[in-house]
Amino acid sequence: MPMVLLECDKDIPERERHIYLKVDGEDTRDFLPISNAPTIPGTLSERGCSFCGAKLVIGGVLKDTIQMIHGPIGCAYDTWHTKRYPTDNGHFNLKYVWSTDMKESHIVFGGEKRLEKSMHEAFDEMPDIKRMIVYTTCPTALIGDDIRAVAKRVMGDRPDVDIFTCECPGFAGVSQSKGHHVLNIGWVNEKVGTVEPEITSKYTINFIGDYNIGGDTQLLQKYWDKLGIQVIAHFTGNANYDDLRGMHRAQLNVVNCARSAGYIANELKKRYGIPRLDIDSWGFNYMAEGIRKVCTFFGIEEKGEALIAEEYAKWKPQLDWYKERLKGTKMAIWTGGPRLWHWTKSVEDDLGVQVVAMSSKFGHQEDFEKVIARGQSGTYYIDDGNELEFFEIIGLVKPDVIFTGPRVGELVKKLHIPYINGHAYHNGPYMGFEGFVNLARDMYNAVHNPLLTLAATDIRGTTAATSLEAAE
Amino acid sequence: MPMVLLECDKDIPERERHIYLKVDGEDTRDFLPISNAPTIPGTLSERGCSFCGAKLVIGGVLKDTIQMIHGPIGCAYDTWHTKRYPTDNGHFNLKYVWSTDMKESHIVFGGEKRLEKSMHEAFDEMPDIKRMIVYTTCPTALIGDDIRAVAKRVMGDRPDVDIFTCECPGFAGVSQSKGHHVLNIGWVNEKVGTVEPEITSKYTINFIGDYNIGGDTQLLQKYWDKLGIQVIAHFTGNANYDDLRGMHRAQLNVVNCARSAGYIANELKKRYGIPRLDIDSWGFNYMAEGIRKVCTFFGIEEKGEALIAEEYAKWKPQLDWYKERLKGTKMAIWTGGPRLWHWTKSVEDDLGVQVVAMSSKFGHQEDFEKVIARGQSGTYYIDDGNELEFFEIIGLVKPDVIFTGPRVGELVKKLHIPYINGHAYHNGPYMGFEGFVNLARDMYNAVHNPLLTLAATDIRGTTAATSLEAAE
Amino acid sequence: MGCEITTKERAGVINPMYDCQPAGAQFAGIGIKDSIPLVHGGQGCCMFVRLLFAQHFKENFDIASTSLHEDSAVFGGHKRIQDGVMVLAQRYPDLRVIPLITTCSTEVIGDDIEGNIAQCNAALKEAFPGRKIHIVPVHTPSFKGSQVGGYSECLLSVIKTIATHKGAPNGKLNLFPGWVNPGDVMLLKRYMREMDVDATVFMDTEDFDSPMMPDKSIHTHGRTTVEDIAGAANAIGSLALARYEGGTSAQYLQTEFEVPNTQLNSPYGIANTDAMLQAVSRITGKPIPESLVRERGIAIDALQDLAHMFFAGKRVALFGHPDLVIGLAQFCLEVELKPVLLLLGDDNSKYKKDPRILDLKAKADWDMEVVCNADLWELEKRVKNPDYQIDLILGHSKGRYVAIEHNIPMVRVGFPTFDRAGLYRKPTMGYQGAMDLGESIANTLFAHMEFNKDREWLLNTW
Amino acid sequence: MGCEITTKERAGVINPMYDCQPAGAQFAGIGIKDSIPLVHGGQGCCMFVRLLFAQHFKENFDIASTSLHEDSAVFGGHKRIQDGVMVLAQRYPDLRVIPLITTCSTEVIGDDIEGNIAQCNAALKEAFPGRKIHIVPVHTPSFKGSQVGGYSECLLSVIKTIATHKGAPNGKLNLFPGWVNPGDVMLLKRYMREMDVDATVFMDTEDFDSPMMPDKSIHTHGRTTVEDIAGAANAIGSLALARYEGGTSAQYLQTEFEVPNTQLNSPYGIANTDAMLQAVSRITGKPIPESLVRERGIAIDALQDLAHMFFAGKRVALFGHPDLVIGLAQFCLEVELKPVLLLLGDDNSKYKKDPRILDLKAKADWDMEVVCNADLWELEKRVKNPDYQIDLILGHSKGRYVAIEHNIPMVRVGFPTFDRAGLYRKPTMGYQGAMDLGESIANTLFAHMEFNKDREWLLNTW
Repeated sequence: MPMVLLECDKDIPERERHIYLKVDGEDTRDFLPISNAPTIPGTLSERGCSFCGAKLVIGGVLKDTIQMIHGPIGCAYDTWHTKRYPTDNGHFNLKYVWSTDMKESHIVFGGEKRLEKSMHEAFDEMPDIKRMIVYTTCPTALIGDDIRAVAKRVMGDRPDVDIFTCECPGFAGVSQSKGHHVLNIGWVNEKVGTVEPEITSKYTINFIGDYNIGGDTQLLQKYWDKLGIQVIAHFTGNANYDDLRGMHRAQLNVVNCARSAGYIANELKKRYGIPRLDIDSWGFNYMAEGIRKVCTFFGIEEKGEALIAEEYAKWKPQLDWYKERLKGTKMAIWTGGPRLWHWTKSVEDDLGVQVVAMSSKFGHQEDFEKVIARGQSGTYYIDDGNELEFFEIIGLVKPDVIFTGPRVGELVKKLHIPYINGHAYHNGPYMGFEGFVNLARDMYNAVHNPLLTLAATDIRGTTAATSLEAAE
Repeated sequence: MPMVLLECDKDIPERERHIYLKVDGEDTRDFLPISNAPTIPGTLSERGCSFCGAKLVIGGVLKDTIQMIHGPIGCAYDTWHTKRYPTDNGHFNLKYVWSTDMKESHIVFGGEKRLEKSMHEAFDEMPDIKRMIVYTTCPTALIGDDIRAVAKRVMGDRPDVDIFTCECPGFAGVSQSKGHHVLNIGWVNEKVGTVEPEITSKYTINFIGDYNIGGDTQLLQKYWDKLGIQVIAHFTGNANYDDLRGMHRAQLNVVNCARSAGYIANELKKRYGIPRLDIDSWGFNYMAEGIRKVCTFFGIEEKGEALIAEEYAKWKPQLDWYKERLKGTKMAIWTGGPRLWHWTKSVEDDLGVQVVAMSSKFGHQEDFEKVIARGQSGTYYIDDGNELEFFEIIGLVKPDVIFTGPRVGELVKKLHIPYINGHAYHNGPYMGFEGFVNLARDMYNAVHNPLLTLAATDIRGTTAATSLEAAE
Repeated sequence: MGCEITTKERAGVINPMYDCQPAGAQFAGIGIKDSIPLVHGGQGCCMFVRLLFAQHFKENFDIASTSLHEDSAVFGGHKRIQDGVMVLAQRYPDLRVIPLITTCSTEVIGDDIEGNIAQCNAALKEAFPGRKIHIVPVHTPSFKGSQVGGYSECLLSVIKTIATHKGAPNGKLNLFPGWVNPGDVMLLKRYMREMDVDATVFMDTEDFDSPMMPDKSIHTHGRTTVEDIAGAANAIGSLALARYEGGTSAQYLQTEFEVPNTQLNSPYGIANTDAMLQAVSRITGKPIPESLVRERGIAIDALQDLAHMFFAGKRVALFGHPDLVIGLAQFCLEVELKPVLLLLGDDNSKYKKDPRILDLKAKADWDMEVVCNADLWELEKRVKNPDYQIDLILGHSKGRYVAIEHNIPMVRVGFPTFDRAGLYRKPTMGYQGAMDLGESIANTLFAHMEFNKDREWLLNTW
Repeated sequence: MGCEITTKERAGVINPMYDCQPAGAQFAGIGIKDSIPLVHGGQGCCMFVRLLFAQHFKENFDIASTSLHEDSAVFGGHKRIQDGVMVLAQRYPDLRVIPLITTCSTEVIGDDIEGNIAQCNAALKEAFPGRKIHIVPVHTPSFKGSQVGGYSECLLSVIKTIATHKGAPNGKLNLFPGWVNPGDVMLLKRYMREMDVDATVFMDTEDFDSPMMPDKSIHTHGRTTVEDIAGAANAIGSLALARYEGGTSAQYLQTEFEVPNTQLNSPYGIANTDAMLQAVSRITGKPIPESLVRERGIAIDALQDLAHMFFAGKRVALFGHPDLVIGLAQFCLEVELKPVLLLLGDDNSKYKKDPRILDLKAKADWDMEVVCNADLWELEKRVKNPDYQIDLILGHSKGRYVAIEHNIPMVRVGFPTFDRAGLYRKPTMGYQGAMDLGESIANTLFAHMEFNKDREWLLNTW
């Protein structure tokens, strides 16, 4: 029975179609969990909304851009201080959030004037900032405020500013994934091609689907610099708004997160003929393979090999130190979607770690295709897992460590299972060679933790392991 | 009965000779408390030892000098982190203390070798420092270690260093006052005249008896700079060791603390003919008078008046603001000795504050002469007051604030009386015009303190003043 | 000199101080034992609030969503409410309370909450005979008020729904502390124990600080039971310790069930705590015990070491929940700190008439400004302005960068305080809270002196 | 990799870690109720120690001096002892104990302490018939050991002098916590209460944190009474919680009165606290209550949030009292901190053979160094040395400038901690102490990240 109906799901049997236990010899021709489907109300799913998929994941990463959220205060408040994407300009993107603070009268009479005033105020208060993204939210979408028209008026009044609008209220789609899509397509429709980038190298790429989590972008930038490759746009880690307007000039789109940003790569290919090259940036084998592919594209293979050799010499011994101590560790991955397939094989190959359960919040069919192909037999593959399912799965597979978010981390802590922040990392970056050593180190520190042993000890027992009375 | 036998002293009636209650029409021809006499054992006096009078009060202020304490570890440990005399070189003097860490074998076999080794080590460890003072302590004095001979040997081995020795064990004399004396005379005997200072002004002074408490020296230095007067040596606030070797070249010795440093002024007058001018540096009237005297000496009266006018314009309004709010405040002063007479009239004249009780730890007869002359009738003048006497005096005079040390401050706090640090200040400097405003501010903050009212409230009483239930 | 009460002039908000109403309602809802709030709206409306609570408490809280999608926006969310309630009831057999919390979207759509609840009740009765689940309607459109009012609204609705009739007097005291930390709840419970008073705290969040246990049991939930809530109507009195967070519930119990209500200043600082204990003593007839007199004395003793030496004249900016900000401003005056800027973060028009603010205004012989409907950009602008000379910031972690960027000492207090460990466990109320807060302020100032090498030598001896 | 145990090579000391023996004796002496230590030596030997205690506790303690002057150095200090005792007896009618504490000078002079005490006892008997004052001879030449041994010596002599005979068993447990803060004493007493165990703490310093009371009464004194001390001989057992601070007293009670002694690791960290509670349970037959299991779980829960995210691999230098340093090093291992430098500050040769140090040495798969007879210059040199990469310092305030100058986060712990407010009130022992200390470490690291703008954004969410 490779599709699994868990005990906790007996009253919602449709969940059986979302949970797959891989068996030797099976593949996705046989079974593929349903995904990107509506959540069952009341299930305590882990999903967020599509507004956050646009603002929090992609747009809000930009380091020079006001994020004007047209809606009640909560949509702004809640998408602030929840991410770890630093920038090289002092983290402007992390420090501020902007809201039109919609009140009842604006719901009744319309909020466009409020929006227009708030946009002008924001530019007035922060005169160095000339770029803005405006987002709709549930109520402003419901009442039909025309944010594009407002943006046009403000740009008319302020010739030095540029504004992008993103109409993606929280109730759109079934998860944050919808927000990724809306922002991708909107951007390529409206902004790509409106700025001509300065070309400084004969090798140019866009690096797509990397948000500088924990400094990922900045770490990989060192590689591009060494290879002499110009990154015209990072989509969107540590990036300026105008960088992304020049994406049409890259010779190659290198895609890391295909789920959140594959759309724009596809459009850039369709419209500008820029080839799309998907790589994995986590893990030694994958990173080396990715570098090789990019270098092959440009015909600079020897540079790539030199870089890989240098990095291996520097970091491989450390990786191996951890591998020696981590092999056989059982890991679960409960994140958004793509990291399931990015990580499952890299931790296996590079660290000897077995991934025993994976749950995706917003992965699509193609994500499950990839992860089931790369993943092991005996592993659970779950779409939109909920809390009771997590408990049951933990009982079934007994993971040693779970890569997930901090809240779920706090939950599984009670079960004596350490977590690693699978979204924002514990102490990143995790991409690249150095980054994967960081990941290994964090995993080692999580698993080799005396507190877990202490937590499991009942001091009222007679054979308590912690009775460390000193010898005289 | 102007000499007072307190109730708590009925078993030690000799204390009557130390406590004087001034009555209208009396003066020191009639009554003068006994002072500078041995303490009665077991009385819980406030006195320290003569070693600390030398090291902690005077020598340890120098900002470029190793203070090598030849004795058990406690003498070093205890004279470290107890003072507030910053320097303009990052407070070297506050950060370090040095000890020979005498052990029993050195008591038995002599500690000179240990001392010599420790001195070399100290110079080796801190190669930028070339000056040192060596102090004896009780046990090394008792066993007769010859620290002068050791210092001579070390200077022989290290031509670039200069070392001063101070033989003043803790048991010498009756209080820290003995230590002041020993260091003063030793210094003038051995070190004054061994360096020729660079003369940069036609007006030169030594400023004697000021230890840069809370920045006093640095504040007054602004005045000297404005007057064009070169201070050859500050004895010893913010001073270098070698500054003090050139004291013989000043035209005038301006003395603030006559008790701790009058000795060296007298010797400089006797040996080098430098006139001694005593001033008070605390209080507007006194400071102005002091500046006038110094300027008169040099014939630069108009400069002095300009300075005074400028400072008055800047600070007098603030002083008056506090005076308005402090007048009638009853103050006690329990400090070393000289501050009794420095402060009693200045707080009266400048702030309208009444000093109702004063106790001196180590004042001599001349200190009591001065303070009784300047002080009020109805005020207690106490030599070497002890804890039970303090309680009784507080009951008699009910001070609103006590200027004393932090430990006694903690004690009187229980009686709902705030203290101001009379040794190290609360938030100094207190000298000069600005400084006296600081003193007034600190006194105001101490006295106008809602916590004192709250402390006095018994919440179990039915008429509690703090019942602040909000009106609906 | 004097106090000016103003309102932010900008329409928009840069860096809000409060979250929206549904967030506050969710916080009240998780304070009940065997309760899972069901948020009727987009998934983000509960997911990010759950994250926020996790950031602050380092704990997971169970909150469900009706997972509103486009179809509901068009056709209404009735089915999603009813499915959500039934799925929760089926999968959580111990569940007794479901606060059904609306959001901006579902209020705009206009879903009939009360009608849906009636249908749910009927369906539940059929599916689970003999089991009672209280579905509490909580109307909290995000475009009104803020988390502050949302908390109060949910609390009131819970009481209205569950405390439905007057029974035999139970001799208990109802305590409404407002939106406070487990540390404050524990302190209040301890004070009541020491006074030998049987009190119920609404909501009892003690277990929001919960253990890792050898048996892996999970204890992270509210302690206030359905019986506690039902019993609120039978209490000997209510103490409303926060004017804007639960005060309406205490008032409701008085109006509906004649449970006498006493509205007090929030017990921040010594005098406010005195007043609270004296009120408890008056209502219950129990004396204030020696142990609390001693604790009070220790707090005053500790604060006295700090007040005139380190605090006097220091200019303080405060932001956060209104009862907290006002209460801490009162505390500041007790220890000679000078509150020069109070920021209140929503458009509640009552703040300007708050008797405590009017009292501060009457006392102010220094420059003080109260900014209503403020955001943290109002704080940042003033911190940058040399006229303000802010020496200290008291507020929650959402304002952290103002302090970091401008090198101003900041003590984290209120909600959320996610960038410091363990604060949720520490009391801020009561004598102990005043003392702990005073010492935190001092230690923060001390560390600041040291980092900046600004008279750090003062601390060599004090 | 591995642990090296070395000794400071210099003869002299730059910035000592400990005070001399008489200081430690005075600390033990003030822990007794109705006791005023009389220090036989120069006035500075008690005046500066009183100041030191005031700096740490922000309280005054009564300690008297024989005020030794030159004449005594020549002729002996007999008269000053006898005068001092008599003056104290006359002026302090409640006085019951006078620890008579020698110093370097009076040990060099060779005053006959025991002979003088005999004479004093005779004189007191005549002057105050019916009143008993215990004069305790405490030999603490400053040129031997340090405050650590002085504390132990005074405690032992107090017990020897007052606990002179075995009486009826009193069912109590003797607890010897060592030189700890009132916060630790309060924690230990609470634990014993929760275990329903009647214990006596030697010395009970709870009131070293004392109040300002409306009636102006002064409560700053030890709580351990003469009866408590006399009763130590009749206890069911002793727990020595510090090897170097009071362990000899517990041993003496076993040898002399057959009170079974259990020497434990000092209860810093989780496992050491477990062992303590289990020992108490074993000796008394009382079970460990649920409340302590829960407290333990909360502590582990809180520390788990910090350990592998923020602490793992951080290189820690520790200095202070030996039992504290060793205990905290053990705690460090529990939370993934890496103790790389342990500084012990006197020439006690037993440290090198301490089973806990040998255990650390056996476990160390990283570079660790234990420096005996160390001063704080040894710390400063290593902090300056890039090879050491010290990330965190744990120690008392005498080392503050090493941290300040070199921009190393430092958590104040031990004695004295005069540059932070209120630490004497906080426990460091037990589950709560471990948690509080862990959170203090975290918050200190966090503030450091912010001041240095070093990944301060990590704390936006964790």
